[in-house]
Amino acid sequence: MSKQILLEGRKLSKTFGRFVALQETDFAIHAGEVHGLCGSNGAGKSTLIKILTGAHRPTGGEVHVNGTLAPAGSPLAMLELGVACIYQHSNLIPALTVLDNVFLGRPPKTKLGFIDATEQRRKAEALLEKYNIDLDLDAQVSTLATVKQKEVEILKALALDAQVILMDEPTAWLSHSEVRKLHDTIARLRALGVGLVYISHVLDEVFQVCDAVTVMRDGAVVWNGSIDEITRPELVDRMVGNDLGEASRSVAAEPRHPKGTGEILLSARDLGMTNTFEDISFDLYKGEILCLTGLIGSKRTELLHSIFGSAKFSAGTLDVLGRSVRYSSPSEAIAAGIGFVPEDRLRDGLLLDHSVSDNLIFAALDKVSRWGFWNNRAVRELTERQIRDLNVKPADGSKIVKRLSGGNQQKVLLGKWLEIEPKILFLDEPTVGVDVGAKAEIYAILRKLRAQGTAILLVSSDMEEVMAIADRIAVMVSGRMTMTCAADDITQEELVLQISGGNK
Amino acid sequence: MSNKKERAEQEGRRDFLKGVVLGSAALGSGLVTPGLVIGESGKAMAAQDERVKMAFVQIQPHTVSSAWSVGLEEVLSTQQTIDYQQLDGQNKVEVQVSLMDTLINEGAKVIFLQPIDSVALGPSIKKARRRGIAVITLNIDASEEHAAHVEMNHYYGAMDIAKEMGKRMGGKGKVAILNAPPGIIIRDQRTNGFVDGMKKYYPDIQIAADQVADWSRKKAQDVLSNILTAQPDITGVYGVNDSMALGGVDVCKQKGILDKMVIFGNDGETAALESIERGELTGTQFTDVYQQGRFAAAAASVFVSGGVTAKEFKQQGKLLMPYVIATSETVGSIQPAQRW
Amino acid sequence: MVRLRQLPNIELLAFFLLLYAFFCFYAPHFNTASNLENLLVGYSFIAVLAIGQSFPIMVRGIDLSIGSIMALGGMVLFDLSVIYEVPGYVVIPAVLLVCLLAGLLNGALVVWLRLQPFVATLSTLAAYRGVVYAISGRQLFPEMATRPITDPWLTGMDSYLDIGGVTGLDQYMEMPWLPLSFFLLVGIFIIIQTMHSKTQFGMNFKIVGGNPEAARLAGINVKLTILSAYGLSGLSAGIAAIILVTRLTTATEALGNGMELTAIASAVIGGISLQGGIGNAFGPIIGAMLLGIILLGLTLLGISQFVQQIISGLILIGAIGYDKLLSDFRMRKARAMQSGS
Amino acid sequence: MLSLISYLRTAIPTYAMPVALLIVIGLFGALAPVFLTPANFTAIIYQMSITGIMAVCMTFVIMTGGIDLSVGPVLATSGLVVFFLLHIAHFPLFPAVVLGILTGAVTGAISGLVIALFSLPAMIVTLGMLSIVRGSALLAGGPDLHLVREQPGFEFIGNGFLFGIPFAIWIFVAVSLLLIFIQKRTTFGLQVAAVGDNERAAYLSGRRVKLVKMMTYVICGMGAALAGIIQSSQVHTAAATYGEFGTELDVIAAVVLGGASLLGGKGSVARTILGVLFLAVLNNGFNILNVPIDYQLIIKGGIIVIALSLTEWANSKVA
Repeated sequence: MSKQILLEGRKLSKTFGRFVALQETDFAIHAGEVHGLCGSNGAGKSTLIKILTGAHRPTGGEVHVNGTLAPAGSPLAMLELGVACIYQHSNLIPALTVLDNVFLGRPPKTKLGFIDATEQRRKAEALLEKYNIDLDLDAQVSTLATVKQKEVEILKALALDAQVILMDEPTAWLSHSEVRKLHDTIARLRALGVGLVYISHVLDEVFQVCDAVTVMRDGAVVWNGSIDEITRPELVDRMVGNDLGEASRSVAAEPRHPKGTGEILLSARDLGMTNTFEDISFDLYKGEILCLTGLIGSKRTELLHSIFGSAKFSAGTLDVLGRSVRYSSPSEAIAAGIGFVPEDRLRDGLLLDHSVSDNLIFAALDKVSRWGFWNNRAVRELTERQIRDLNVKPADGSKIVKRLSGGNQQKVLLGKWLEIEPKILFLDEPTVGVDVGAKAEIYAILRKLRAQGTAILLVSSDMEEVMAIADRIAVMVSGRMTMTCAADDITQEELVLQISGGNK
Repeated sequence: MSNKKERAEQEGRRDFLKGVVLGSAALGSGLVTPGLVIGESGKAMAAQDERVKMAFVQIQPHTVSSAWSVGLEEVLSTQQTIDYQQLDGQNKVEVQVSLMDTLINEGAKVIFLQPIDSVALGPSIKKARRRGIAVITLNIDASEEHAAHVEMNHYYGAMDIAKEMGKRMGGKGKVAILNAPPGIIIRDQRTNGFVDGMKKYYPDIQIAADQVADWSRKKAQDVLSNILTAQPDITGVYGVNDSMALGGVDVCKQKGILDKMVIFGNDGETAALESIERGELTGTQFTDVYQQGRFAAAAASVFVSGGVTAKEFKQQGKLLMPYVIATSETVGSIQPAQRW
Repeated sequence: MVRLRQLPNIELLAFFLLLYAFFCFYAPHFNTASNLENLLVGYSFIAVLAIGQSFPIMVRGIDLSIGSIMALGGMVLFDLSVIYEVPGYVVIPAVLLVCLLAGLLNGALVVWLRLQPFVATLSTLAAYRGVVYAISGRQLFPEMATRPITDPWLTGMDSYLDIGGVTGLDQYMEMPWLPLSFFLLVGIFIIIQTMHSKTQFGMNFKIVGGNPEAARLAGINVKLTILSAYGLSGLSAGIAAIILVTRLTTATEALGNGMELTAIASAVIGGISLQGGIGNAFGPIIGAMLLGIILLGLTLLGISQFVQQIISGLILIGAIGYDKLLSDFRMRKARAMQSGS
Repeated sequence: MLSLISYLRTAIPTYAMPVALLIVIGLFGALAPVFLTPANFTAIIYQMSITGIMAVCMTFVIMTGGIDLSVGPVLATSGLVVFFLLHIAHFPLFPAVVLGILTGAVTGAISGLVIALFSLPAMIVTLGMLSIVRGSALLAGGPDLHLVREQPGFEFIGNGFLFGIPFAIWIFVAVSLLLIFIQKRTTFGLQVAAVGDNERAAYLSGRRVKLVKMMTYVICGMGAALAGIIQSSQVHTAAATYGEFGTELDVIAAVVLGGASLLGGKGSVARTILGVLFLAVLNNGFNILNVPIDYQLIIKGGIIVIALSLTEWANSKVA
């Protein structure tokens, strides 16, 4: 190793209760190196990042910066040592301006200890110029579009003069050209001797910008080395492991139903929502899985909400089961037989402080009650049946959902919607943060539903997932549906190209 | 004493004219400042065809203040030029002060004031006096000199209650006080009067409990019930207002010990008088509150029509309302028209 | 023009001015110098309380105990000055210190004992009031109760500046006499506003309230920030106590009863979101003054005291609803503009 | 063995408050043996019934993350309404009481509607309602005390005895059981908790979140109205000034002492009763021991802080 090691984690481990998120992991970043970190969701990447930035205190192991031991679990100490991070979730303060957010917690100060606004602005403008970013420094962050907010976060890390920058899926919200701009920036930083960690699900990007790669699976490093030493299929294999490889192969082995049984259950024509999406037209057939894919921020979620009644579309027509409809609340959509497993299960899906049983029955209260009074036996039977069918662990209906693992939480959420016996089921990123085994189980359930004639509209950013279970695929780019085709008619590489809007 | 003579005179006099006559008489007879000279002022003449603003700043809407207001309005409404307004102090000193400021700004001629605190309203009264506004305090005096003060005396009234109660208890035994929370001056005056009175007249009587019941009948029921659980040998109860005393009566009635108890209230509202007549409540300090309002209004009329400006007061007038310790013996002498 | 639109509370200010203009037209004596004087002298200290209250609310908390802290400060002032005859220049810092400590205790309960702010300060609301009763000079020395405060340092707090007289403008128009408390309020406003916009310490409140996790990751001491929020709330209750008590020349045991709801209402009307993270020093002042002109205006209109209560309740709900409506609208418009560009 | 320890750990937050209550009862009992008599316990329950009814009915509101500051004036208004119906309009007792409770339901519905429909902060809306309802009550009834005369049926509500136990206690028990039943045995109970836990998830699961929220305010208003009728009956008077400032804070304190979180989600009717009991025991004990008001307040504040921080501490150990 000729290059200096900037940041090093030695035998890092982290457990949450009984759940092992990270086990004895070694990790090192050198100066002037872009280090890719790959692995499927729940592989422990985020945990590792959080330990390296001091956001989590490791259960075991040490973090060294420039060869000296860094204090554990102190974000401030890590920032001062020059380790900055762009997290997946926003870490901006909505009520403050862009300028204040960029220098959050560490603005330049005058001799009197006041914030030096002139200096702050000068520095920020210099950064904007240097990295060719377009932002209104005086705008309040809450008024910015999400894409712009991500730029503020990048600017925030750049403003730190950081030696090491960790980026947790920085391109998820960015358009194709913006991604290229970011990659230019990364190249410039690398030339200046900065060490970067780059997490991305888009393997093309990893091969484009990274010098070295670490692959993680199930909380452990399974491979690491120079990018030149590994091919793309090998990388995928190591990420996925044999389990999912098999699971997805078995799913893929299932016959596809490119047109379902021919009956159209849901039909959208020219749907639009001001400043969000426009001209969305598609049909959803009985007994098919239509995968709606695209980058995060391509407004797929908003589309689902507008159909489901939890948001309103402003243009176009919607037919469900042959009737023209426009739901004003989810309860109407549910009454019509539509179920919706939302993206953020913690924020939108689960009653976290309630039991598994409460969550399972919550969308189908009529089924387990009469005149608003519980039928306790029906509640118990329903709970037991779902726990058994979904293989929820532990098999205890009174368990508080908050304390379940991600995969089991997702199964509970899915089970809740199965109880309304949906004719149409929407799923938004149903396997994010779900471990490999649970993922396969969820796929099995979806397949069963399809066999029963349910029409499934599944939003996913995970290419492997899309390729594995879709009958048909639709792509959205920046609020427009750019492509619909049968899954057999497209390769994964073509799909990636479509998603990033590279076709245009 | 003179109290009784005046009582007899007052009975049945309800109409405005008599009120004014009595008020003037009271003023003239020296109950009010002798130095108060009724001067001739051109200003007053000019003021006659203008509307005259008068307002009553009370502590908060309440039975007593509402009865005063009835008395006030009765007199004032006969003079077409007077605009009268009743204002809510929201039980907050600072709100009262703000209302005083507003009235001064409006150019009110007379402010009737029931101050929450004697000292705290002082600066406002001073300001009013500088602007030539007559301030007449009701029931609670202010430490700052002002036009007139019409009161039933709390301190001596409470002393008299102690005397009467002690007599009925035979000079010995234990007494409980159902008190108000601190922060309002009449609470201190009544409590101190009662305690001092007991010490003075019946030192053998022990004040065994002093608990706060927030002026409330319901709270008083709960509090006294608990006190009696702990000290069943208590035979005297003093409620700092009638509501609390009646709460005490409720409890004793329920426990079936009413005949052993001597319970006194304060103020003399209708419910209390009725209770005395039924032989439940032992007694209360009664003042004709309507009359008190009429007196205040009469004094105000004199100030306005006489053209006396507040700046000319040399010394504050004080009009002591006669009061009766109403008990089963004396309650009959209180006319229905006087009851509020 | 752009900057003006970005000014916080512009809608509220418009509402305030509209109501002010309404009363000027319809309420006799409203549009006078002395009425303005009454407004300033009567509501400056409430504005100070509201600014203080804005800190706990900004960090997602609430401080119900400020009324009791005010009474505590007032009683300490009364005791020291009237009973122990301590000079005023010692009394004032002592009062401020006591109130600061009372506020910090609230903060400690929230930060270290992890109590819900509502309950923690509800408990201290009772406890501090109890302390007030216990140390009440009026209960301990009844003969002292009627003595006003005479210390020149303290009575000097209740003085006025006749700006008309000083500048000679009063020959041309009637000018209000400005109370010292108003200048104090202006001073506090300038200090707090500078703190919010120019110092890290001031910005921390918004950061912690807006996103506690981000604050932690940015290396901000979240606990210290919350603690100081309650400390500042207590301190401003102390300042308000000094203003009020020197004006009344005495302290009563019931001082500040129910004041917490007035202050919270002022702050929330002033755009301090109960969800935390949003606020400035200007809004609470306008909120307090709005409550002030409602009371003054309705009184001058000669509206019955009972109807006044109904109307002021309606205006309270109206003001908060109007503010929400317009800020929602502004947010949507800003988003539309952003994504349009 | 290990599981026993972990069970005990999870049990601590559940039992912290009852244990604190037992300690307080034990202390009072040691200082004044008369405190421990059955008659005194009956008295405690009788005295807590009014606040108790309001508190159990407020529990749902707080569980949804709301708050209702307007219970004081609502209590006064319902008493006044029943008084007018009985005395002026000469209604029979039953419809008068029903209409009185309906007044509370209407005021609650108005608050709830404004809060749910426009997503305004409950604290400010109900503060405004407090002022509006009080003003309306005073406008209708003035500040005077209205004596209830010769209404044996009405008197019975607050003062009567049924099977040797005060009727007010029966009402309190009935309301508590009804609300516990609603919480445990109906879908509404789950929906209330769900709205407080995760309003968006509840909405996306097809629940009529706004309706649920509004209903909680209606229940709270009805509780306050019922409490007002009982109080009117106990003091033989109706007045617009009843339910003075501080009533709402007592009620909220009781609910929160019972473990409800003002952020919503957590809370149980049964434990709210425990909270009310805690406060009633303190008041009763202080009266019996003749503790001066200043010490009462300081000790009360201190005990609440200690009891709640114990629960929080235990909670943090478990999580």
